[in-house]
Amino acid sequence: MVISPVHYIVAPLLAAFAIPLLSKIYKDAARVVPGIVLFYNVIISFVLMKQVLKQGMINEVIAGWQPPWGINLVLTPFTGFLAAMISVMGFIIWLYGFRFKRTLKGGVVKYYEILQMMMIAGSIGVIITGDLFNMFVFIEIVGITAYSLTAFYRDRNGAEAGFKYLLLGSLASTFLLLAILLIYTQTGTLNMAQIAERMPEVSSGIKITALVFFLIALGIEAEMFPLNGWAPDAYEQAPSPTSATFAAVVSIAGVYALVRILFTLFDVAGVHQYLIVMGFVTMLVAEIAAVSQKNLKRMLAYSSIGQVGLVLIAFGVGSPLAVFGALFLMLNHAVIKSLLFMTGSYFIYNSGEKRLEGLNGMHKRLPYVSALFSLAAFAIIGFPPFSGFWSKFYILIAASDQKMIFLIIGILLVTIIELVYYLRSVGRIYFAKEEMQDIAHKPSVNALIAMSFLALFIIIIGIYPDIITGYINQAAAALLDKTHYVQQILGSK
Amino acid sequence: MNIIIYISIVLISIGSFLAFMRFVKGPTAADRAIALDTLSVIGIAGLVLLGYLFKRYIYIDLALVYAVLGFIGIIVIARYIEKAL
Amino acid sequence: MNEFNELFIKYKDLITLAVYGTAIMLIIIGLYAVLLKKHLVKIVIGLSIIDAGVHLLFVAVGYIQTGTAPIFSPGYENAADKMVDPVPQALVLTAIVIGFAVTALALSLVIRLYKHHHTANIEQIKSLKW
Amino acid sequence: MKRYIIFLFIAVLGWTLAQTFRAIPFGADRRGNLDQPDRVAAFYLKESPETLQTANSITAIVVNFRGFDTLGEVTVLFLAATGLASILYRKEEDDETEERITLISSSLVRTGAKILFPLILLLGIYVFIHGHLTPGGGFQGGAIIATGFLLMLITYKRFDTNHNLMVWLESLAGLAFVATGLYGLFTYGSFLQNTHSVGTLNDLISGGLIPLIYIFIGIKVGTELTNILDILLKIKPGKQS
Amino acid sequence: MNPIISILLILFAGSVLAFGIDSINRKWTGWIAFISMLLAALNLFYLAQTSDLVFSLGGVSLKWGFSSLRLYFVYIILILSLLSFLYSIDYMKGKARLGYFYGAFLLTVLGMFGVVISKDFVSFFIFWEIMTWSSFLLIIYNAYYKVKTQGLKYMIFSAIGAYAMLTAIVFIYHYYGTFDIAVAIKGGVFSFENHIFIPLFFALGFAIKAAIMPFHIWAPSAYADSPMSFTAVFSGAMSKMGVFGLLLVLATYYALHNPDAYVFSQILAWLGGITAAMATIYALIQTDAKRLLAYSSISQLGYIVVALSTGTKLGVMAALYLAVLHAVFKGALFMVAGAVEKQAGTTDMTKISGLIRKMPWTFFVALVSVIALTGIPPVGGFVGKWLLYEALITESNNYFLVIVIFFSSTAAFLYAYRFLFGLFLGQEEKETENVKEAPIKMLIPMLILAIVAIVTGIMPGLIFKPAAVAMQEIGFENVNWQMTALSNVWGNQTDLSIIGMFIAAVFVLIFTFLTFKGKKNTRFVGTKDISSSGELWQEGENWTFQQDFYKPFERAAAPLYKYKMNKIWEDLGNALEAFFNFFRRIYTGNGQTYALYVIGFLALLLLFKDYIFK
Amino acid sequence: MTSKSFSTGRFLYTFIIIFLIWYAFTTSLQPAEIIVGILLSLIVAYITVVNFNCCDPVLITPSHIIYFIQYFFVFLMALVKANFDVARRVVNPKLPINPGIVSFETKLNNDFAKMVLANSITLTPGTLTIDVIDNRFFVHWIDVTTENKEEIYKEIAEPFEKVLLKIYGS
Amino acid sequence: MDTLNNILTYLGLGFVLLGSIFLFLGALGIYRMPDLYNRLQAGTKASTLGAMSVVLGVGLMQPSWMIKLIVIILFIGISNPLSSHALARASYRRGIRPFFKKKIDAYEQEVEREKQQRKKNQIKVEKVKEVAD
Ligand code: NA
Ligand code: NA
Repeated sequence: MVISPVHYIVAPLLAAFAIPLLSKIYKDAARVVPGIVLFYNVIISFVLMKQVLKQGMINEVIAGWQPPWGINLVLTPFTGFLAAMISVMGFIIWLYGFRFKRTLKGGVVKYYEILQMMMIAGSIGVIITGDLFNMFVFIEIVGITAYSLTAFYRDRNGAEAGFKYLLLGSLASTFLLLAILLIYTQTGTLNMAQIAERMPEVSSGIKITALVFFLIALGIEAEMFPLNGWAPDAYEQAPSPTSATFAAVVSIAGVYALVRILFTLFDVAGVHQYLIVMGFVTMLVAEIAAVSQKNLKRMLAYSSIGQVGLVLIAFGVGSPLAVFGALFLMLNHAVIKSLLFMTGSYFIYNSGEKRLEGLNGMHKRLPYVSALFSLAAFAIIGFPPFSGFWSKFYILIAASDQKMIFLIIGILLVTIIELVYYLRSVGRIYFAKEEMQDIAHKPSVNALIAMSFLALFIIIIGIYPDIITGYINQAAAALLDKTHYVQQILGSK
Repeated sequence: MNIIIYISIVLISIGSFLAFMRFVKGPTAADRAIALDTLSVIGIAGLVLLGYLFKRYIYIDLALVYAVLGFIGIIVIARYIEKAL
Repeated sequence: MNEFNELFIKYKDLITLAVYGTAIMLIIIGLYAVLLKKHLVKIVIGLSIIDAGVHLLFVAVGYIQTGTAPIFSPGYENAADKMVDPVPQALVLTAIVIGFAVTALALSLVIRLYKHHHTANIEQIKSLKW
Repeated sequence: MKRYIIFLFIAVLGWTLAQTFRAIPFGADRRGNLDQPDRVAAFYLKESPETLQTANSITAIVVNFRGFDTLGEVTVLFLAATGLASILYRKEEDDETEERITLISSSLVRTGAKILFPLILLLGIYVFIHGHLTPGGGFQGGAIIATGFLLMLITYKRFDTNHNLMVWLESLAGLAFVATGLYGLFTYGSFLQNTHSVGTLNDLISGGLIPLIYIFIGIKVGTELTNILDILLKIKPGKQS
Repeated sequence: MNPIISILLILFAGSVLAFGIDSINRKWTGWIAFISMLLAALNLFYLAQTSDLVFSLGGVSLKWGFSSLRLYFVYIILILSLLSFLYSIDYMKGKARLGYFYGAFLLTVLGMFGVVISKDFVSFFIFWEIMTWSSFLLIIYNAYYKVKTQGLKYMIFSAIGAYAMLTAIVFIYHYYGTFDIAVAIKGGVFSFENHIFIPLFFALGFAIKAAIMPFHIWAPSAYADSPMSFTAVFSGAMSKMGVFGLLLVLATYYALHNPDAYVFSQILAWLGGITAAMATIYALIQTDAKRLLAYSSISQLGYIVVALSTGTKLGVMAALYLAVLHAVFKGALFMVAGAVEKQAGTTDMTKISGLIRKMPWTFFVALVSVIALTGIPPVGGFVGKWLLYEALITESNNYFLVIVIFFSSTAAFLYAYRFLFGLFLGQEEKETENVKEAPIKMLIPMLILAIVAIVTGIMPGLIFKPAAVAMQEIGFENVNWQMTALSNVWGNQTDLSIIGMFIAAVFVLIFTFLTFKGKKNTRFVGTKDISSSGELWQEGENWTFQQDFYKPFERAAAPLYKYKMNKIWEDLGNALEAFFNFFRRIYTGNGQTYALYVIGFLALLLLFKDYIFK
Repeated sequence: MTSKSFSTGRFLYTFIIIFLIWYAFTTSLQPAEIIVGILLSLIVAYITVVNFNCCDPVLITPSHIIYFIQYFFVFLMALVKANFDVARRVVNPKLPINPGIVSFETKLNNDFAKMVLANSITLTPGTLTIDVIDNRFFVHWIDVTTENKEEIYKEIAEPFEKVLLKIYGS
Repeated sequence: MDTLNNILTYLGLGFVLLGSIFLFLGALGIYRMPDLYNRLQAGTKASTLGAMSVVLGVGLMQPSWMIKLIVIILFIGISNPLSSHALARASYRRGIRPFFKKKIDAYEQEVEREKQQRKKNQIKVEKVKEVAD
């Protein structure tokens, strides 16, 4: 059996459709099967990545119609890298949550697992599809699952968060559809490579209107200010593995969609400045909101938005090194923020307190988790020798190449805000007065493995980033080389 | 010969406009539902007529589906008005 | 059929205005509801109306003058040149289903919210803020 | 004040849309060259009757050319049903199982519904089986089937949709859809690729795998929508959770 | 193995081990840490003949290695740390989170060591940051309860400094295409005509680490509230990282004698002078010995900066000499404070006194260190100060600074005396009846430091030797030195021992006179026994001598105390926080408002789309 | 309720009717269509046979067919009359009206028959079936001329019911 | 054959015209009638007949479509009066009373009685709940 990118989608789909049946036969099918599927995705990620790096690109056609006539799945070093990253993160998050979900009653686990798995599959779909409308469909898959998962817990305010998410998500799909429509009328195609090829012929009025619609729609998905009202609520209310998934998977897919469309489809001036400005505003506002948060998960949520802002800035700077930094940051963000949500969840679980007070003195009850949280906090601030340092470093270097000294200073000043609240939390964990002395809910083995894996990644990449920089470099190059992308896909026409 | 069809279409159009006006005016949900009901019946007739005009049999299928959906829609609305959903 | 063609050419602007105008008006009305109505259900209805407007735009854009449905049914086997663009229609079919799915989900959330907050007024449902 | 600002915003959007669509004339032919297709529309109009022998070119697009979208769309619906169930599921302790004080529906409508129900089911099936010949299709057919069930559900409060059977049908239909895709992948090397023996245009047996897939979609959509309706109707708003 | 690698590995492994072992057996934690530190320090014997390590990391070429200047600082770091770790074993006994403490401590040492051996800016920054955050972990070790924000203050200032540096580093790479420090300096990165912000930003980073005013806000409580064994290293060695950095930056100035740089070094010199003076004034009014020492430490760093910025041979030598001496006596003093704290339970000078009988050895160390601090011969501090005066007077003709420095030296005598008197002399208190001498493991490092202070005072050449070699590296050739003398600009030898002997003799006379004169009139009464006045003593009306040690001076300097830089920074922080708190209300919680943001933003983009996207 | 148990006869009957509808949908005699139609009709018949009770097999006799036709004409006459009546009213709304809701009892027992009667009433002049509870019909009458139950029955229902009774019995 | 066709066509056209007039009148009735029940009265009848007539007319003009059109006619015949009835019933139960010159309302008691019955059931349910708590 030849492994091809469509497996990324088909395997989870088969599982999703089969789980309702399987769980009639085997009670725990809903918990186990997604793990198998997600692990399968991890394996094919590596197989495919190897292939991609050898061949330069995998272009899989669906239903036998060559692009631009049919839908195609494209695995470049860029999309392959992101897909692999999401797969790995998806599996780790599953592993983390494997036992956690025992606390959920009966049949609900089934829903949760299906949605969670499909959210990851949908995000991969967003990334690997080469077709604009198909991307919309996958964005909707991610959206639907995300709304549902946000509202998953009924004793919280999940429904409220879910509704806000849905409200903005629906506006996003509206404008996405409008943009796709405008593009379709002008180019007569939905294949992104061909659109890219034909874009120069499109009149600038329609092009820019479409661009604005794209920016709004994908800005909502990518959590760009002021379109991100949904994000803090959703991150806060979702079950913790899902919050981690939002940070590690969904926001990555959102940023990908934005970047893919801006970099491949449009050749409009001003986009880069727009990204820099909006990215910076996003980061600034998010960190400002985060620093005065009283609620742990909400704080982490704002922090996530801030990170995405920085990613957008990096993409806005646009040089190969900047894109490299952006990708590296995406990876780091995925890993570190997941770890923060995972560990944070145990603090909440143990203290029964969603506010920051819940962290107080946690090092006594959960020494290992506390250390991991602190590690992740340091890493996300960008302290060396943790992985987070390198991404920030590269972005700054890239910005300096464009002589953007104020941007650099701005980023670093915002980092100081970030530093304040993360270090405050670490201080709380180790030194604030602890009140409760009852038995600790220690993390289960699977969760420990998942979290330790992430921590190990943070340290190893921090100390020796060269393990990963080669891949990221190729990924960045693949994103920026538009002509190659177009030629590779349409060449076989 | 087609002139009669056109006259019919005009009549139907005016009719649907009137029904639409009732839909806008209300005043109660039931009034709007009646207007919708009438519109859907007019729609069935209109679809069949258009099918004849364009000589396309496929419109008949549409009319049939439209009839079913319109009817069930009204029943649902009725149940809603009754506060029985 | 020629009469139609003539009619279409004669009133082209008017027809354009009617079709696009309706679609854009639907979007505007829907947005109005989304932004100003306080009742959750009305907001959801607003979203559906926006959807309807967008879908209408899709279908309208695919239309060609005096075109017919792109179905090669008996008698129309070779009438490709008279057929409207099938692509927007196919796309809109997908979009409609997705829109339906989202609406269903939205309504379920509204039900949850109503049970939780005992109100459907969006201004009173903001326990998550800042 | 706020109201006027909103009006202004919406007006800007409306105005821009109007300006933009003025440049996209209504009724203009944008399908491209029908003989040597340069745009997808022309390509589909050419290939759908020729290569796929599918009368309804929209169906050809939905099920074959862009079948992957449709798989996604089916998935969206499936996920919406799942999400709905997860949001509105009834815990045992919720105790909404008490004797529901329902308003009994009109006896006339009940009689009518009984008679119309098979007719509507049949119509739905007809619509999706002829999806490649008529304007119908899996989604439309499925929706009609679901409305049939809706009619029964709202007129007979205790109407049982046979949830178990629904789950089986839904899952199997979904699996069959994916399996058909995989058949293409393993046989011809491309997911969802159509078979070579596609039949004769406008026959029931035409379009190769298209009708088969549309049957799966029809069943899946029908059962899913029914499920959604079932869940929504059995939840009574107004009680505290 | 290359000693650099082995030191780094040992320190890192020790850190992890100490952290892990703590949950198994708390008794071993300190020993494990000490042994790792010892193993690391043993590598000092191999350092001199080490070749550079060059390797690539993350696409950046890194270079680690030694030079005479680096070795000079490595010795300070490793030896002081080693002593401190030995001291810690008993000092930290019975405290919580030992693994945390030792783990972070070893990482801090690792960071300092790394900073010094880095020959490229990237590793320099990396180790700088490791040093900063690991020391942060130690600062909050005690401070979190008292003042939650103290640790943060340190971190915020450090981050500002570090990020200023990072900005500069990034631009060095942009303009000069290299991260190599030597190459960059040769290329003139720190010359002041090309890109002024590069040296400026670097200097900011180092000035913050050296707690130069007005960036010193973090320092008093960071020094005073950390565990004393750490503060000894913190104040003694880590603040020298700022000195080390400033040396790198100023090396360009030294080499080029760039006239533009004159302004820069003048500013630096004045900041240093003000720091020296102001910190001394603040030190005077402290009632807590630890805080007194903290301010003293800030003030001493001020001297060093002044010395550095003279840019003359004598000045730089003074700085290097003072750097060692400061590490020695301030390390010893903080250890003394730690010993007192450990044994007596407090370092509040109004609560304890007369410990001289209980802790004689500790008193001896304190005495020697105070003598060094105030610059009284024959102990080392005198040499440093003399060199500094000579540099200021003879080489840079900056008489006003001389006055400032002279004033603060004199005032330093006052607070040093208060420290001695407050803790060790005077009437014994009831509270301290059961106090015993510090354990031997604490005494040994203190005594070693005291001896070093004396030896280097008598034979400053011990320090002149490596310092002279180090100075060659930054452009000062031919520094002639003898065991007790150093050549000044005119080539004359200043024989420090003769001058020292003379001054020492004078001081001994005065001290003896004062002591005996004081003894005659002393009536032994409990410090709080004021029943004779016929009034009931009330809290808050403490008129004891200890409380108002320098009351008249305080009154005189009242306007100076009113002006609190701390408050300005705090107000700024509060204003920012208030603004943030207000600003985040844009997330109103109303979904409709969010939708409105979307549409409003859309409308704005649509309106200005042609301007934004040309 | 009249839901009856499964019987082969009923099943066959239902199957035939459903297949006829299928044929009406497809109007095609292609073997594929027929085969598929038969299969589907079997399935749908199987699903719905329990509920499908409009017309029991026993009802199909020649006389019944005649009655059906008779009913059709009676209904058609009433319908045409009704529509002219409505037309009159719409054009001239000043027409004296006296609306009210009246009730009468039917002799019909069959649900389907009751529905046919109700629909017929709804489609005839000035009357609208509002509800049927057991045997009692409630009719909105646009011009109430009498409140006597017998007369109401005569006025509104009798022409239809006479025929229906012949088909369905009481 | 042609004549038959012609006759059928003209007949069909007649039906179509008649039907559309009825549809128009029905809609007019909907628009003009003063209250809900009268609108129902006006709307249902005219529009049902109108639609049936138009469909029949097309069937006559296009005999090959006739079979399916008959299905439509039958469906309209069953469904339309039912939906009118359902709307009327629902509105009445919702509390919308018809316009009366002189109140003749045999249905009111019935609805009231049912309401009382429901209330009684509700109380019963609540009582059961109390015990359960
Ligand atoms: Na969405
Ligand atoms: Na939508």
